[in-house]
Amino acid sequence: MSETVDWAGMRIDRSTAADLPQWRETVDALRTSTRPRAADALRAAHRTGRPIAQPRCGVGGHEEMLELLRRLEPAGPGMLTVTIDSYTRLKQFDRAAQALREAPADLNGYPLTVHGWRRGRQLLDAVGVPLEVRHGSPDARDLFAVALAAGFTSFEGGGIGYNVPYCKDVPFATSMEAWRQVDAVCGALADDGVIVDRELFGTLTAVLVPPSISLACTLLEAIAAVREGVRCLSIAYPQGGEVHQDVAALRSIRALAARYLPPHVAVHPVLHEFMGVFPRGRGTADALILYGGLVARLGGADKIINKTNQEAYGIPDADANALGIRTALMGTSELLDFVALDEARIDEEMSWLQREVAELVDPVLQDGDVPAGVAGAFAAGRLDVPFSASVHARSLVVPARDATGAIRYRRTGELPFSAAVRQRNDRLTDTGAGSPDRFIQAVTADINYFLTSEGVTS
Amino acid sequence: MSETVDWAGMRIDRSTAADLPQWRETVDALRTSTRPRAADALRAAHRTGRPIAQPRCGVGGHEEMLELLRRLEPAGPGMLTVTIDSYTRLKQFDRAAQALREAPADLNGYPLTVHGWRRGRQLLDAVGVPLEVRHGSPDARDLFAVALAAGFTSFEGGGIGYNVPYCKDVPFATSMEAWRQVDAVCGALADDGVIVDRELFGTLTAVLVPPSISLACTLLEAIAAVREGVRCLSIAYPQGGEVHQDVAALRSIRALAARYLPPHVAVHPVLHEFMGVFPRGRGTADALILYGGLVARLGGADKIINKTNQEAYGIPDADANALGIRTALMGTSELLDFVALDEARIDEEMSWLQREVAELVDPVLQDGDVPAGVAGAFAAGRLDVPFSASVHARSLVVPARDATGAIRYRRTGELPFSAAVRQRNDRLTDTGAGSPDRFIQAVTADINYFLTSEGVTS
Amino acid sequence: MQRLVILGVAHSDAHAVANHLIAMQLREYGFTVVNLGVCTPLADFAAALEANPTAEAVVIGSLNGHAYADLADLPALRAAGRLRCPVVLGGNLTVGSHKSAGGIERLRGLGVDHILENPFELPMVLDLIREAATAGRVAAGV
Amino acid sequence: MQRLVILGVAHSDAHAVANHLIAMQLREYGFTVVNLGVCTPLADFAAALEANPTAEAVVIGSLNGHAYADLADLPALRAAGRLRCPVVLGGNLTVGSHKSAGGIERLRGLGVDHILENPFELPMVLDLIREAATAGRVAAGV
Repeated sequence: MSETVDWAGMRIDRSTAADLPQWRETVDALRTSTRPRAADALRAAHRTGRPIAQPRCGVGGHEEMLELLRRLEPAGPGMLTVTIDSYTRLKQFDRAAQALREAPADLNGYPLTVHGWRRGRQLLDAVGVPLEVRHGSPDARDLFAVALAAGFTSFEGGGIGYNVPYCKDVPFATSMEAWRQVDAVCGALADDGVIVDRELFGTLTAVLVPPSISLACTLLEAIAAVREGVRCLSIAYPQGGEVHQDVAALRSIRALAARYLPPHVAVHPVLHEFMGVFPRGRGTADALILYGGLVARLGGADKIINKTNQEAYGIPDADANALGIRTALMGTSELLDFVALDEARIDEEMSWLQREVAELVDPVLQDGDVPAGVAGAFAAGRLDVPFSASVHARSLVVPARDATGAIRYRRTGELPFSAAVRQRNDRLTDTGAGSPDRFIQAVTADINYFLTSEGVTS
Repeated sequence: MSETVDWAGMRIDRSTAADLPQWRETVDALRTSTRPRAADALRAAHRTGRPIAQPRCGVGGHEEMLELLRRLEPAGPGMLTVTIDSYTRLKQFDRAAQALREAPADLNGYPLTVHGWRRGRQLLDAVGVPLEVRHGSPDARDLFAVALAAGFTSFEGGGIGYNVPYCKDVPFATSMEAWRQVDAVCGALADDGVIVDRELFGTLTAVLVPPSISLACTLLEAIAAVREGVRCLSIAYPQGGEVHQDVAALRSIRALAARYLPPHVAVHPVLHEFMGVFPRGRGTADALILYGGLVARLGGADKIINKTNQEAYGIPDADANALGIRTALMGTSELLDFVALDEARIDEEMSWLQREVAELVDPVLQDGDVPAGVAGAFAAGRLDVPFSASVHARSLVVPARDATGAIRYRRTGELPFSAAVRQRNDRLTDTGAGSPDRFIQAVTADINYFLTSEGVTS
Repeated sequence: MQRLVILGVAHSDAHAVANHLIAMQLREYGFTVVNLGVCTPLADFAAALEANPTAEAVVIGSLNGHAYADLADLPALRAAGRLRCPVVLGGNLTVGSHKSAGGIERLRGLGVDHILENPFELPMVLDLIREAATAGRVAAGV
Repeated sequence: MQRLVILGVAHSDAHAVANHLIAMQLREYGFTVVNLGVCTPLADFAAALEANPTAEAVVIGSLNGHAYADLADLPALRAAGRLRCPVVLGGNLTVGSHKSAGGIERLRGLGVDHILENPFELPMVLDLIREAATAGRVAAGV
């Protein structure tokens, strides 16, 4: 462990801090910057009713990263991304530096802390839209400090969503505290008139996550963030695949924010296009990307994180990513405004979904200390995430798709659901008696949902 | 005028006939061919409920044409096209030959009669899907003879649709007779077990054509064709832009066929993606292409003729055309099956639309001689097409978009509509008192409908 | 009396939509329109005028930039006593070789009486033509 | 008596989904599953067995082709008296260097007791292990 120092209230590595400008300089640079700001882009999207699209994108080399951003911009994203490499996510800055020297093409993202804030600023200056740092780090304090010095105005992550899918053994107390410090810096900046958009990664493990689990986790992260002074939140939800449920979930983000968050906080629903096992056939993949755009618009999302038709094959090239942006945006076109859904069905979904979220969240909030409440709830299984990489989530929950494709609870594990919620899930997932083998086949089929339909649509 | 000879009942140029194989050889080759047949592809599309896509494509050189077909095939078209050049359309075979020798790249299509049936066969053998000949010729008898000898199983055109938009002064009697002879050959082939798909170009002038005019013209061509023995008809309708009207029109093709055509004739509705003034912005253009695919599926079309996002700029390159195919097909994906329309509204549209068609078509059919009836009705304005290039259509009809964007009659000219139909159109197009200048501005705005929305969607 | 104009598109030009829009506009203003349509040779305009001698004007559209070539026979026809009513020319006359004021002057040199840049001016120009003709008849004591 | 197994993914392997699917399957069959999750060192399996001495087996998943390296310490652990219960290995053992039957033999040489190609075989294999253990206890007069 390297030595840490205080930087604006965050503990960061001394070596990271040594290279940064003074805090006041950072604040002044952010406040006086004429660059486009993430919060403004999101507010504009909300005003027009048309979500912006944002790709994931990050490569190791600096020139290559500049080139990538410049190649994606003409496709019309409303925001662009600097995706960070795995070494940097795990604070292995020395290994990231070594890889950058020896084989930058092998890095699966841009090592921002190694490149430093001056280069980060060059990225921001290269394009005409805001950039967000996306990573997957349970403790991103160093990365956040460098991102702020560079001038980034949007930063993804939270103590639950950036822990459960990415780490085997980081206690929630650790990750929640690291993100509390990040949020507290955002609060201080907000007091100085600088609004940093904090995006919460509701996708979790990306495998059949029941919507109420996603929304409960991001809501808890949001409440914790707002208590530290955060004023602009992007709350992401992963497309499950059933349109009424997905629209209900996106619309519930605003409803839950109205109920649990103070009105001065801007909340922007974000749709992650389907994050599960992606179809390999280009036709189906394209249609699924388009479908995501349409769902985002119908659900009132302000932003879509788009997929690409190379998703099944690994990290996409720039052309595929540009096409993914365009395809997602196609789904948001006003030409499709005639598409109407069964609003009664959506209302019913919203009602049950918000009830489930309340039943998960309210007990955690009872004691007042959100980080401690989160840690305790996960330990007891009262909060849970299926298919967790972290041993600190018990993964006793078993999800299932119902007959319509909506994601339900086949087993609720230790979740503190009411009898009514459990009965509804039982009823919707009751596929008759089945052997344990049949059971596992069914879960696998639900995971591979969009592979199954591929034979027909591509 | 060159000398003509009889070829299977058609009068064609002696020089064209001299190069053709014997009629029996042509029939036998068609009958024993193992190549995919257009009629089969259309029947399969109908069975699956998913329309196939077909691009327009044609270049002058033979190798270039082969290359173009091969580059488009991977995009997944269910049928490909050999679009013919303007010289060949006007039977200026010598000028086509000269252009092919001197500057093949200047030809706006493939001069099939000049290349000859053997090369046509090479085109058919180059890809795994059926090919259709599309052109725009009021008299395509020579072209059809060469296409049959090559082995084509689908041929577009008709005495109205391939006259009105393409020629200034070809009498309907002339074009109807030329197409009667083509249809009679198809009838003879059908008796020999060879089904040629005959597609009817309902797009006409492509500018604000009221759906009942399109459907009336193709229905009259269809009735004439069936009387000559044609057994497979593709009836094309041009997307107007308002989804309920377009779906009603596509569904009405089957309803009208059931009413006016014998049951042994296969009828395949075809949607031409928007043929009017196309948006220049790529985002809007892509969305419009997608929208067409979705409308085609909702309307029960068996085929879509796709546009490309280079439409506003001229003939598309192969990449844009391939993307156009993919984008149109995206709209037909089963992932969008949740899209439901107001069926009551569609039913009402269908009812009025079929009534209008009957009021146009029934008087023409009264005397029994369809070609003569068509010629007489156009002369009197009882059949009419707005914005006609042909002086034989009077273009007294003035179309307008109503408040929803649907295409109505602002002026019905001499069309023999009932008072009820006229009143409904008056009501729907009554935009209050306006000056003649305002009137012309309104028509222009209706023509440029998808330019107007561009500011918002791209 | 019913006002009548002869309308058509220049010989080398196949643009039908603008032609029909103008015809619609004139009909809305109450004119009878003899529309010769696209690709009309100058001689056909002359013949139509002979068939419709009450025509107030011959209105020729040209969108393809070849107006000068398509109207090159106008002096010869007029010298032969034909096409003597006012000729109004409209369309994209500023494309290609006609971008300059010189191009417009060349067209006037052929005997084109009125050149429209904006089709909305057409009814006003036709009114001016009729007023001038009436004034002429009054002056001539007709 | 409640049947118990210890489950986990080999040390170098971070694939969580299959691990959880197996855990779900075993729980459906009535097992108590101590799931050590992804990236589990062999020593952690040994420690878990010491904490849960009634475990019928240690089930290790490996999807990344590095099973041999991840299990290389098994003979040493066993020589030290640890991890003595049956070890079942499953996953994509045929990728990379383990494509051959020789690769499978090498794993057996480390002391892996059962190698699964298909996860559906796991409950049956666990039943066989219990029967063998029961037979052993009977033979030993326990």
